[in-house]
Amino acid sequence: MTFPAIDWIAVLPLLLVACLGVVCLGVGLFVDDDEVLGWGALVGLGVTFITTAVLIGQHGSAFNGTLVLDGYALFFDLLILAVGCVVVLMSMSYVEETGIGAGEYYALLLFALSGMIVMASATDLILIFLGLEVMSISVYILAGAWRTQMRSNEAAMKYFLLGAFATGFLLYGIALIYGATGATRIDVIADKLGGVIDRHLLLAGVAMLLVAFGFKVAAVPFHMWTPDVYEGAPTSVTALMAVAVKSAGFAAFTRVFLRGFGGLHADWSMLLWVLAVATMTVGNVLALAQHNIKRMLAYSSIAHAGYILVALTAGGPTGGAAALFYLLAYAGMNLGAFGVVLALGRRGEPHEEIDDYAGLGFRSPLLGAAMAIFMLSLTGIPPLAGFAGKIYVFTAAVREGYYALAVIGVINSVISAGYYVRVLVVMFMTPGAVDVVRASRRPYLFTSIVFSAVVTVLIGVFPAPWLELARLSFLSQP
Amino acid sequence: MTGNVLLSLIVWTPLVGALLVLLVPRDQPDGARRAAFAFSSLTFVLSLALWAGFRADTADFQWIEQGAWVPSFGIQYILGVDGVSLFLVLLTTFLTPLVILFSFGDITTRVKEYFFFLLMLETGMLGAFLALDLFLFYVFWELMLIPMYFIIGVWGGARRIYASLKFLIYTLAASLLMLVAILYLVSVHAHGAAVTFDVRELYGTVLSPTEQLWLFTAFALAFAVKVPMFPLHTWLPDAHVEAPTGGSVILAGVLLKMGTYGFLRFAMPLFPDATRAATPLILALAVVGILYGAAVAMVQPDLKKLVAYSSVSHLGFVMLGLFAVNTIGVEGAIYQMLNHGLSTGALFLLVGVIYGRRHTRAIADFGGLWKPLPRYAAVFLVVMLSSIGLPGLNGFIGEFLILLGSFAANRAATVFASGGLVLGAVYMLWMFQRVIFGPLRHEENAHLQDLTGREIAVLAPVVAMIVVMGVYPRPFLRAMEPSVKALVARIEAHDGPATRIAARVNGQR
Amino acid sequence: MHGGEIIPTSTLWLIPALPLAGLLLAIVFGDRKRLVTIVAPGVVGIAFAVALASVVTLLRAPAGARLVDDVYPWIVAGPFRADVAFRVDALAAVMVLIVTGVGFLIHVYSVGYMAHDESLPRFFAYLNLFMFAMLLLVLADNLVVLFVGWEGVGLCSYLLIGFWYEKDENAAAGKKAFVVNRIGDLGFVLGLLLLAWSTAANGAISLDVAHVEEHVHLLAPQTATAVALLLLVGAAGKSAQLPLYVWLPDAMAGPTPVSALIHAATMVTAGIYMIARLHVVFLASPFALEVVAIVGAATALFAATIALVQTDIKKVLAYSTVSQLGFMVLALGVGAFATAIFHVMTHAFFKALLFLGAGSVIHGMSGEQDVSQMGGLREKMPITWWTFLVGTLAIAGAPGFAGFFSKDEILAHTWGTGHYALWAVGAFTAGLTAFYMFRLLFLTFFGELRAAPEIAHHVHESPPVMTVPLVILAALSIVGGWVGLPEGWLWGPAFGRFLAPVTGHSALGEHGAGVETALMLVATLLAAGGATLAYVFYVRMPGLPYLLAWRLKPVYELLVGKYWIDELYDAVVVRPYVALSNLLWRIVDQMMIDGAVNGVATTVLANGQLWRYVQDGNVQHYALVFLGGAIALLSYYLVR
Amino acid sequence: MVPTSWYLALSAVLFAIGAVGVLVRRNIIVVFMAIELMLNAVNLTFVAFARQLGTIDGQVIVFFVMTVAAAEAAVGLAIIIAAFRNRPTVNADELAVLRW
Repeated sequence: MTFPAIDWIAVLPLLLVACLGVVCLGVGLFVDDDEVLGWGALVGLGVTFITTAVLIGQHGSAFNGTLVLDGYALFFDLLILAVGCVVVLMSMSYVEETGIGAGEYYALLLFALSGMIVMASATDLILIFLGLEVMSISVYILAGAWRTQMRSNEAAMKYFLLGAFATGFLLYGIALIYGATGATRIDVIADKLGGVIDRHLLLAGVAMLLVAFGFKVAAVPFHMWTPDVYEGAPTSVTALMAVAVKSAGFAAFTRVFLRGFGGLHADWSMLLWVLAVATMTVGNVLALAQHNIKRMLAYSSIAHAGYILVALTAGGPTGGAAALFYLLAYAGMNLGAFGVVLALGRRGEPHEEIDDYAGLGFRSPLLGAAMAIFMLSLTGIPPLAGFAGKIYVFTAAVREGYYALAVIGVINSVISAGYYVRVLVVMFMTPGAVDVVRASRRPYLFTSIVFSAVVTVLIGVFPAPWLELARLSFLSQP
Repeated sequence: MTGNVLLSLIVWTPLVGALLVLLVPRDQPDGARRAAFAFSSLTFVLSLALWAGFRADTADFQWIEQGAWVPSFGIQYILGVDGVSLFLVLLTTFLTPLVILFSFGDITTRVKEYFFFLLMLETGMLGAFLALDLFLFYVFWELMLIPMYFIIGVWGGARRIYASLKFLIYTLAASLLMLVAILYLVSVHAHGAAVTFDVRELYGTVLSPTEQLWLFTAFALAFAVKVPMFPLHTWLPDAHVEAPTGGSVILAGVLLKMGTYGFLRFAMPLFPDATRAATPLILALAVVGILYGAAVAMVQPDLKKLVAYSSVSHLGFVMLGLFAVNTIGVEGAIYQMLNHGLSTGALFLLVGVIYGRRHTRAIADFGGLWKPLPRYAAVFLVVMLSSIGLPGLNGFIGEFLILLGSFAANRAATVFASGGLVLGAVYMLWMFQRVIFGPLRHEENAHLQDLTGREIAVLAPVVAMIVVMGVYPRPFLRAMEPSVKALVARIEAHDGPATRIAARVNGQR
Repeated sequence: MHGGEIIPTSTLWLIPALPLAGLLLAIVFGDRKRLVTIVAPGVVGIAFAVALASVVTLLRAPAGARLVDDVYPWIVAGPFRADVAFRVDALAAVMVLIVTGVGFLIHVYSVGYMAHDESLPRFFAYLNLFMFAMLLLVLADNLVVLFVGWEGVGLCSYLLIGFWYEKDENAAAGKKAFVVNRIGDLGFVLGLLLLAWSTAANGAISLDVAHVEEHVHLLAPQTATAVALLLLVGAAGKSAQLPLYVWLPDAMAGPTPVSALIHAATMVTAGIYMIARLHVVFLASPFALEVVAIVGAATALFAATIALVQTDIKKVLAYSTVSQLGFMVLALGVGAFATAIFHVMTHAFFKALLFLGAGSVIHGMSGEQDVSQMGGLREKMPITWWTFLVGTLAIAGAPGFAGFFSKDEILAHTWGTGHYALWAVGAFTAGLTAFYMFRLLFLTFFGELRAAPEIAHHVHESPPVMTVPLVILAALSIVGGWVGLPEGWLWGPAFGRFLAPVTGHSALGEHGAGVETALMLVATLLAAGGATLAYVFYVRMPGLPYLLAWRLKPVYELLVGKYWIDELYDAVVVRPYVALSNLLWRIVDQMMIDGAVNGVATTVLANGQLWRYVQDGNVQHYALVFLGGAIALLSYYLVR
Repeated sequence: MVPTSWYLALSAVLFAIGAVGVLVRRNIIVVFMAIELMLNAVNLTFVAFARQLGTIDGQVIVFFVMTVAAAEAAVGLAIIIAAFRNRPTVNADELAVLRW
């Protein structure tokens, strides 16, 4: 029996993370010290990150070309791994305080990351499906990881039910496309689009995929789960969902639609246009009405998905690069925001109401300044990462002639200022008394917040290299 | 031309100061105050060096610094100064130390944060005036919003949150539309040319009339909100009333000029055809603003609101001058920007003085202040007279040139606008009468302290400038003339109004 | 008339600069009263000397020459240029001497009058500032500089009227003066703008007097009319003509020396001076000149009728001033520019005298201004009485006194240019003038003192520092008119000849000396009649006025109520404007505009609140929405 | 021979039934079963297409799907049990703490 030739380089990041997860799970059975496990996961992820970074510039493919290592995959691998590192940092004290089983927590986190890496690297719909499921199933459990909390259970339940429901659509979509083109490989599909095929079948499949991906990235109207799940899940998991899961979702979404269905752009751009507008608007308008900061951030993440959809609607290399860059910028600021949410909580008192932030800005200047940076960046104020991201997204839209979309986008930015700035109002302009656990007692968490803040400023002030990275990564798809 | 760093020094010195101020220990507010004052003064000195080295014989940008920032998008770091921006920069660097000095006594809580934001604001303003790259300009433009937002929101009055939020959202909304327009403009310019945000290159962009109109509208909205032009002005009274004195001074003194400066530097020369097409509308709004602002100012019970509405009126004059699109009118408009910065800034300082003593700004709470506060009253008198454009003081030069310029461009508008001269006198004098003249109506005003040494140190330079600029405007006008001429020439086509005027002036009748 | 030799000089700037220096000293040494009382009149005295020297230089030069002092380029913007430059030609020479001369006397007088006021330094600071502005106005070689002085005097007027700011009425009167003047200035500025653009030539826009005179031919007839009428509005504001005269009576709230200097002798004549200065523009528009004449005559009559029944000594003089200014404007309107200036001069003498005399009376009466409280002051204040009598005779046009010649010349020109109706108005007004002035004289100085005993007890003659200026002015009120005798008498109209190079010879009709003598006779008779009537009413039969007032009640009340013009303006302009402003603020600004702004925000927020309830927590509802979306996407492809 | 379209129609109907089941059933376990029905409907489609196209891919995919469905079932039931421990109900309506 002969194995098909495997380019080990192509699967190296995946392999490392997956193995790390297994090790974690195993060690977790015997080691009780949460911090050791956390450090293990962190170091492992760090090593993987470095190893992956070394691979930059390499190309490889495995499993009959269904899994590739191109710049695009590397971009997302690195992004996901970095996010993973930060989330682990954030989880260290949180896991301990909430009593979540550290072994399975980190293991599931790593499995989820490995699923994401598959999604980023896969060039076959089936592999994307597998990656997505590996990721999703892990995250379902993570969402319910705080087993004693009813809210956590409910979040897991809702996420699971709707996720499984969406899986049905994803599969149906794959099936229809398979039926129409006879292939599941993205490049093959792209090649066959011009040929004689059943367009109805194909387009129905495209629509189904749109539904499924829309669910994963929380696009309206497939977003309903997001606020509930984000609110109910443990905060560190919410951060993971808001950043990493969304990035992975967009990784697959972008590759499939811009690379695979690029030839059908005229057919799906209108739909995506509507989705983008709806997503931005609903996300922002509903975020205005929230009192719980996690729920507010959930709607905010919906809105940001909308901005990225604008980039996808624009399509082409510009749109693709803009989407990639936006995800990068979004990762830093959003992780940071969740970090601050974590920092405000303490054992038994989550302090998740926005009003709990009253007076925080001057009582805890570091947290205040960091949160201000994140909120302003999310609003899109220069010279922060969020602004750079929006600029490139709207540039893409304008270049491709989607002026109305750009205008609606900026109007949405204005609306978003309403709720982001409200956090600043509460933090800096109203008196309050919620005490914050000292930074020295949560060194990892604060490290992650400062790191996110630095990245947010850095990307904003010097966007050029990151932008170039995003552009080249997008173009490197085979 | 690259190699000098003076402009960068001017722009970034305040920000460096801001960061250093943050490092001052919290229990040493005096240290923060002195550091802030030192850095802003240093900036002023640097800007004086800029003036000293400024060549008044060319319309070109000077002291240019240019470097790549985001090369793939054609975004560069370009700073440069010309006769239009020179004095606005000086105005900014002149007012900021004074405001900081004034705030020594005015701000007692969260001192270092206040100065941090104030200095950050200065960097934003200076950058916006000096940026020649549209993107860079936009970055500075929005960078100004945040510190101002905090200054109003944290150190402001009772309704500060409402006011600051309104300020932020309003200006953000308008400027984001401009952002889309900028992106569009750049993308059009990129057809057949390297993509760039360099405004000097973008001036030459060929646009269809429809495109011009749309883009002009977007730019004009952003700037009109900032000016603020009627009917986009309602954020201003709220912001002014709630802001602390220093915030009001900077807001009125410099920030409002951003709008008019934006029109002159960007909206008008980038879209000359649209400018001409929109001129009647803008002139109409300017005139309405002048009269409306004056009328509404008259019935305000709150001193700061009165001054705020007076700004609406004054800035209407500036718009009138700008859209006269001739050398006289535009020079008058620029001059009036400086005048307004000084006189309205000083008015807010003066209001701040008595607010600090009495914790009220209601006109009805004062009256007969001349007796207890003779020095204060005298300064107030001069400033008020400057504000109503008394000849011999700075305000007159600006208003006269504006009217002279706009008279050639649009007589009807000028005639209506000149009504503002009367209405302006009405509300100012009435206010002065109720605050300074008359009997002492309130016992608690009888023993108010007259201007302190520090307050005199803040107000004296302003009053001196008010007089100097009224008596000897030559150095200012001479330095701005070449740049203004070049801008006017850029805005007008061959059949433009200014050309017709030139023909008439040259005696071809 | 342009042309003539230009004599460059570099001393003219001193004339306005000296009072300015006085102002600065008064500010710096504000706490040293003695010093201020020496410096303030001193600088004006020196200014008078410098002015005199300049005028002497001018007199030595050939006729039509002018001294010019180009100080520095002031406003230079594009094609527009305005220099700070001064000129002394015949017209300016007359004015500068009046201003510095009378000004000096009044400064001296004020040292006594204001001696007990704690704000004396402030008073002199204002007064010096006024002198500076007024001299700027009369010496300006450029209309923009002239405008600086023009508004500057308005400012000083505002400050001095409101000098005793603690009384609300004073402050309000000051404000009213400034605002009404501003309305006039508005016309002036617009006139200047139109003039500037209409006379633009050779790539230059200029408001230099010489430039305007040189290029006045560029004015199209309608343009000339427009410019002239706009300038008239300016003059009407400053010189208190219909319909903008309303501020002047209220301006009497200021200290009396101020009323004498600003509101009688100098500032209010600025409008006359300005029209004379720009007479070439008015000559280009006969229609505008006609309007000027009518406004002047109407104002003269109108104000005189009000003066008939006023009881406040200063109010009477104020309306008298308005009326006399009307005469001057009438003179301008009939093209007798030199005559107008002549009357400006004589009026400066006798009206300053009258005001200072009134001031002396008020001073002696411990601040009482109501003539119904006076009477019989002849014995107690002899110098004041005699000088006041001279002033009254001068204004009434008693033969030989200053007012006689100037008023006669005005009426002669009015008749001579065919304005018979206006002549009749003028002559009648002359009669009224005599009546109300003598009424004032009799009520003040004849009969029994009607004041309360404690005031009566204090009545005293004023100190020499006040009476000396009275005497000097009285002398001038007698001889001041002799420089302008009718044609054929001794040296004839020397004054007119002196001014002729600037203002031109006015076109006096060809009607021989006989007609002029006859006219003179008629006017004199009317004045005598007025004076006699006053004597009958107020000395012989003091009950008669009351009877008349009772019988002609409506007319009497109309006059006492000053035709209710103030009330009319209040109802038609002031109140509606305030109401409109409130409406604009509360309804338009706050409700509509700001309501719209906030409405947008509120709508968005409300939508957020509303739609969040769709998120009801039921997972199956979520799935329903999801499915709906999926079906929608699918149907997009299936349906299209 | 039965045409492919019939299979497709059948699977579409099954999918629809599953979807409706998700919407209307109150018992979470039944809802979950309805989802399983949807997945199996898709499987039918895969097989039908594989047969039509003459490739084996579709058949193989079905195995993947079945495996994943099994994993999901395990996790799903675990979640349901965990939730049941905190709150003894399997009624979907009652899982509505998180809302608005």
